Amino acid sequence: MALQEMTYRDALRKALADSMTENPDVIILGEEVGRYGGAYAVTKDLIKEFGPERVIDTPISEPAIVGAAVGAAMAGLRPVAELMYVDFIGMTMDQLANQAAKIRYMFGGQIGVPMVLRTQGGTGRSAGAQHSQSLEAYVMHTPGLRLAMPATVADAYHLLRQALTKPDPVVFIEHKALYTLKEMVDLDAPAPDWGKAAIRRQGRDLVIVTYSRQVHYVMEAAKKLAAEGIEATVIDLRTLSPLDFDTIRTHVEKTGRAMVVSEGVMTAGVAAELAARISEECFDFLEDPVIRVAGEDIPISVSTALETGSVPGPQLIFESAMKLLSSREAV
Amino acid sequence: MALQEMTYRDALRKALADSMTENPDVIILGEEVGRYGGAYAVTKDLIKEFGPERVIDTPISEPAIVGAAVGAAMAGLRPVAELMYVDFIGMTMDQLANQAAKIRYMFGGQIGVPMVLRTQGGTGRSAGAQHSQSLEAYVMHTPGLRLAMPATVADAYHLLRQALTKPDPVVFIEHKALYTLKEMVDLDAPAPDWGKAAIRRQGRDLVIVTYSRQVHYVMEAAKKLAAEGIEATVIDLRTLSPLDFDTIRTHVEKTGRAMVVSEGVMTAGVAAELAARISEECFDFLEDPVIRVAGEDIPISVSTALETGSVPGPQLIFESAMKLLSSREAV
Amino acid sequence: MNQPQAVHRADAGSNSDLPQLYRMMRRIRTFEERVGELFVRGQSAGSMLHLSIGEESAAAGVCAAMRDGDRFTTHHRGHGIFLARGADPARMMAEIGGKEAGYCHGKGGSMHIADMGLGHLGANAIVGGGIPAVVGAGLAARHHKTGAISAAFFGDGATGQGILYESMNMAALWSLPCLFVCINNQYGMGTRIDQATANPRLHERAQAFGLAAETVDGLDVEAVAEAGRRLVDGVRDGKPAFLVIDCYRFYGHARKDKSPYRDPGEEETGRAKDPVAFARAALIERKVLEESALDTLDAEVAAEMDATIDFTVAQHEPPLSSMFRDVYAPGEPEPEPVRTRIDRILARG
Amino acid sequence: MNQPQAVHRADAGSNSDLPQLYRMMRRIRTFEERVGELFVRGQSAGSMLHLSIGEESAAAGVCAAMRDGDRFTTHHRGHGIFLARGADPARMMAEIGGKEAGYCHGKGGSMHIADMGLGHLGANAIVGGGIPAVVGAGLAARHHKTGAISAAFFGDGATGQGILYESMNMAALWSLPCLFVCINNQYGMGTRIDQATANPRLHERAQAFGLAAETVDGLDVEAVAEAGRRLVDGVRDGKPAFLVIDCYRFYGHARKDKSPYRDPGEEETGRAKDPVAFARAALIERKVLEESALDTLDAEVAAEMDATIDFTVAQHEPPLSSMFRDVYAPGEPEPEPVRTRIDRILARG
Ligand SMILES: Cc1ncc(C[n+]2csc(CCOP(=O)(O)OP(=O)(O)O)c2C)c(N)n1
Ligand SMILES: Cc1ncc(C[n+]2csc(CCOP(=O)(O)OP(=O)(O)O)c2C)c(N)n1
Ligand SMILES: [Mg+2]
Ligand SMILES: [Mg+2]
Repeated sequence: MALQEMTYRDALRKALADSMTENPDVIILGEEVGRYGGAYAVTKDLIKEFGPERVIDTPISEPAIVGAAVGAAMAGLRPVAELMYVDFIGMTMDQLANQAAKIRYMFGGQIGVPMVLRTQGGTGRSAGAQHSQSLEAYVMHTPGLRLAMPATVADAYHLLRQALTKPDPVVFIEHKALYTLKEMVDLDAPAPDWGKAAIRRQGRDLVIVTYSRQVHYVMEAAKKLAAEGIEATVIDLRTLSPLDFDTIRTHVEKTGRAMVVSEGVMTAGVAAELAARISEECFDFLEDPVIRVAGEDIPISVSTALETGSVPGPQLIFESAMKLLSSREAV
Repeated sequence: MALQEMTYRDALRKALADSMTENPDVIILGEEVGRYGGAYAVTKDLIKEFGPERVIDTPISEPAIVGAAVGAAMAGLRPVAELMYVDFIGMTMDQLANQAAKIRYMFGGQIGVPMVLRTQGGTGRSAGAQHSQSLEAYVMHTPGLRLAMPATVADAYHLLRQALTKPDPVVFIEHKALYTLKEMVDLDAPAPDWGKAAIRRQGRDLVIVTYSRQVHYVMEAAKKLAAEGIEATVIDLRTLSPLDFDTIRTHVEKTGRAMVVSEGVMTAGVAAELAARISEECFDFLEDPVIRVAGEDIPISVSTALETGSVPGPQLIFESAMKLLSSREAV
Repeated sequence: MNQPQAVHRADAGSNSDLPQLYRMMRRIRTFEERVGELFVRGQSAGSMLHLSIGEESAAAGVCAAMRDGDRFTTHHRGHGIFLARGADPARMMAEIGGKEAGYCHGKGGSMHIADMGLGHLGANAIVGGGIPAVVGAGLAARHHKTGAISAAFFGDGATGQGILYESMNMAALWSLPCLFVCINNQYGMGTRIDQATANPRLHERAQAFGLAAETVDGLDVEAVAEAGRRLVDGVRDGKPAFLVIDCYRFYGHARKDKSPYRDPGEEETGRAKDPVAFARAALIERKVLEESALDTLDAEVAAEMDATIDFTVAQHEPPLSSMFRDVYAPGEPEPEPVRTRIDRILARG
Repeated sequence: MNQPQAVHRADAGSNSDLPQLYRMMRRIRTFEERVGELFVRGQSAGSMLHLSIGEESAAAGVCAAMRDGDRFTTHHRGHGIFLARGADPARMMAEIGGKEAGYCHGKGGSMHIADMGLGHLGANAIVGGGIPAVVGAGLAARHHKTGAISAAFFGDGATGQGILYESMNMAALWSLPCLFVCINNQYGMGTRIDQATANPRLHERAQAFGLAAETVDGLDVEAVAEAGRRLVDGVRDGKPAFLVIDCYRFYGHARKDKSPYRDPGEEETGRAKDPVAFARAALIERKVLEESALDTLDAEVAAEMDATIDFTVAQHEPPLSSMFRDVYAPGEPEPEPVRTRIDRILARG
């Protein structure tokens, strides 16, 4: 296949279809994944291609969907369980954290749980407090789980393909605002390594570490920063577990300044982990504190203005970087 | 009441009894809280004193227990829902995070959810991977919730009493290894302010920030450090939300070195938030990186040696502080 | 304490009164049509609008059996229920539009609307999420001896959620004044009820947990009201109950859904089971009201509902300054905005 | 893929064979007594040991209807079930002792024991936690056309958990080869079943979801085996089923619990319903085996189980170095120990 234009949604669908074709043990289960084609149309028409025994519409029973995926994975299938919104992960945390994540360890390494939990999160559709969250921190805080959050069309494809070969449970969080993202991709080109961050832009002045939709906001901000003479390195983590800290360290040591950007709520979130690590590991290289630009410590409103104001956007990222860089002179 | 010896468990029971006597709207609901007296005997005999309509034994239905407490709180009661182990919080995270935590905000401030979710966590009984966790980070990461984790007998009493007057949902996490802790207390003496950290020890060389059972381990380590000529300030946070960062800042600015100690898993946990904050806010005062001593990023084994090895203990805290302080010379 | 206050409701205390039931159903129908219009005009907050057209008899009928002080929660398709419990349609519409004049100051929207004064403990965007709250409200009613009931309204899809069974079990065990109302519109999104369970006779489940339970045909609002009254009488005496109202979701799941997964023939049959038209025909046939009187009534309702749009469009969104308000109670420590925090950290120089 | 391998089991294929059933029940009873001894000797890992004394017929009877390749999960009181599916009691005891020679290398213990070879997908310390896995295993069995069933064993207390109903609904909807086995020992900790539900006829719930369901008296292991066989035959054909075995928990909930919440009279009556004694008496009465032969059998079993203690006491705990192993699969990036990390950070100078 040559370079072609594709959406994030279609790349995900293609990843599922290719994996299902390749591995007859891959099945999909979740609410509306079959006839309806998925609430965000990611699984559209897969039921026609692979049949209702492999693309399984479930009742509205999130805990049992995840639990059934755990059992299916232990019994030799490669299930992809779909959670319509990551906001519903709360009801599944027992099956996810107490079962899926711990089974290999508790059982002394006898068996793993090679399942993928696909879901989507984030703001962007005024969907309100219970349909707009970014809850990846719950997952990152749970040993035994892997966590992938693609920002680009190519990564949507490759990370999902790779997740479906991994021996451990992978939580795969898409961003609802990215489904219509279109990019030119050549999916036959070699895939980047699983667990390796991508350098989306390189600069001498500061490092901005981010993932998922915020990658795009950060790139937008970086462009504006460049216009002001400030050059940022932008690191897209791609997976939060494994976490490619080596890449972060290398670049922060070069620039001496770092900012982390996450749509998730700031307190005890992913941004906290990243900021803490950079602060610890790059201590002697840092000229300024690591700045966290993250979701506000509040629920998301249905009101559009408040929704947008609750999470980082290009302007906040730009301004924060400007302040960070200008603080150099001040000190 | 004058000074008297009391256990953590008895202090909790007295807090419940005093609150129930004072406020007829306080009820308790949970598994085995009545006739059985609570899995850790905290609610022993309360059913005799207050009757089965106020001390309510429930079926084994964690999601609905928390959900019923939400409704009871909205309808004018002051429920104390008991979760036998914090490890079960996974099944209740939807009711806790999507309902209890967000209701005041989503409904535009019309009403709050003044409930207390009492539970206990931590290692110490070789109870295995699903009965030994420290999951406070999930709670701290959820806006709208308050979080109290008492380390001392007096705090067990006062924090629970205060939690039962608060307008917002409070998750109250006891430590299973502290129930038999005995201390001399005068519960009539004025209570410390809610939301204010306690300085358990003061020293010039470093600040150790911690909470819950680790306070005792840190105090033990601090004694050994003192024998080596190192004086640590020990801060017991008491509540993680609200978080008394002013106290932390004041002391870290004085010593220039900080360590945070938490039994919870390190990655994206409470220790990450504390380390990130100290690193950001005390940047110009820090002579060394903030050190995180936290639970390993692994599940807990039933094997005693592995269990103990999975979480911080006095020796690891002591050694880490020694290393931190000796790194001073090295630089 | 938060005791619901008394308000005037069109149908309160006049349960078997078909004209009143008809008026309420017409108000719901028209309101929902206006909600659709708000959406089309780009004035609704978000795309997640779930209309209850076709289900009016459930709201009007069951709510007619409730009284002041009773509490309830609803699912995401709850506009009609709230109206039937006395909501001000203008404030509802404003909330749906995400405006500050709305019931929740524009923070909640259609799926998170609530009003403590009317006993509305909240709509919910989590399927099944509002169900256990009525168990707690039932405990409170018993504790305070208010004689109130608490009712959970939800869809057939929520019968997939385990928390429903946990809640019913508790209500039965403790003999709480709780009513579980399952509005079976045959679909959860694109999934027909027989594609979601092997036994679609949903009330049998409640019976197995020890609740009084029945299914009623939603075409006839008087039958719904009658079943509601019968069960609510028992509920008030501590015999919790479960009522299924069979009906049909006339349109898509949410505003944008065109229901491609449904057979046009099926849709036609389904929409023919129109409780509003059925009640109108009965009123005429029984000579309770003449067609012209009904036309006048309908026009009155249309005017009332038109006004809600005008009202909403004229309102403003909540100010950005309200963003950090009401995370915690007034006077409690508040979250610090990210921007303030960054400024503070960098201002150290 | 992880397909259970074939092993020899005392009772496999000889379901109605009372001597075999008796032997298995006696093995379970004696094993549990030795577990108690391990605890008293301070050699068990932790205090959370739940003995299945009084419930032996459920394990022996139902498992007799299962065959090689079938999969199952158990609750926290699952020693007997695992034994009845062919477990090596020495490796079980070692696991209960937290020793490396145990089934899970001492990381799991009594409540997290598992063995893929025998199809044991795991015991569980979460009430109800292992139930949905059998739905997934059922999907796998159908997918791979193995003809295997998957069985979830759990207590009456687990009927409080919503996930049970979600799982049964799925199994029925998809006609999966799943068996749900509820061991009703009348208590969940200190709560008697009638204090946990208004309708203790638990099988009615499963019926309401469309499963075949019945209740059998656990006193008679042959009756249990018979019911098990009947239901399992249907299950294998895709008719999921629910079986309640009525029995009595002879002793406390866990080793330290003296059951002060139970009436001594009730306990006496309960313990009189002893499936092991009942089977023994039947064997003698029917002249299948003489008392002396049974004594010999019992002594053999005692010797077998004594050896498990000696074995366990002689074993060592897993080495500290195994702590970071098996969080993820071999070869995958591993967690970094806190100590290593601190050293690394401070070594920067
Ligand atoms: C816990 C949860 N799962 C899934 C969804 C997505 N969802 C919203 S409405 C709906 C269908 C609900 O069907 P039903 O309960 O019958 O209500 P109806 O829409 O028919 O009124 C689904 C699956 C959700 N909001 N919450
Ligand atoms: C989710 C969860 N809630 C509560 C507990 C505590 N607990 C352990 S066993 C038990 C009683 C279980 O009763 P039942 O299911 O009847 O099993 P039995 O102990 O009688 O065999 C309880 C409440 C738990 N382990 N998991
Ligand atoms: Mg429906
Ligand atoms: Mg039991």
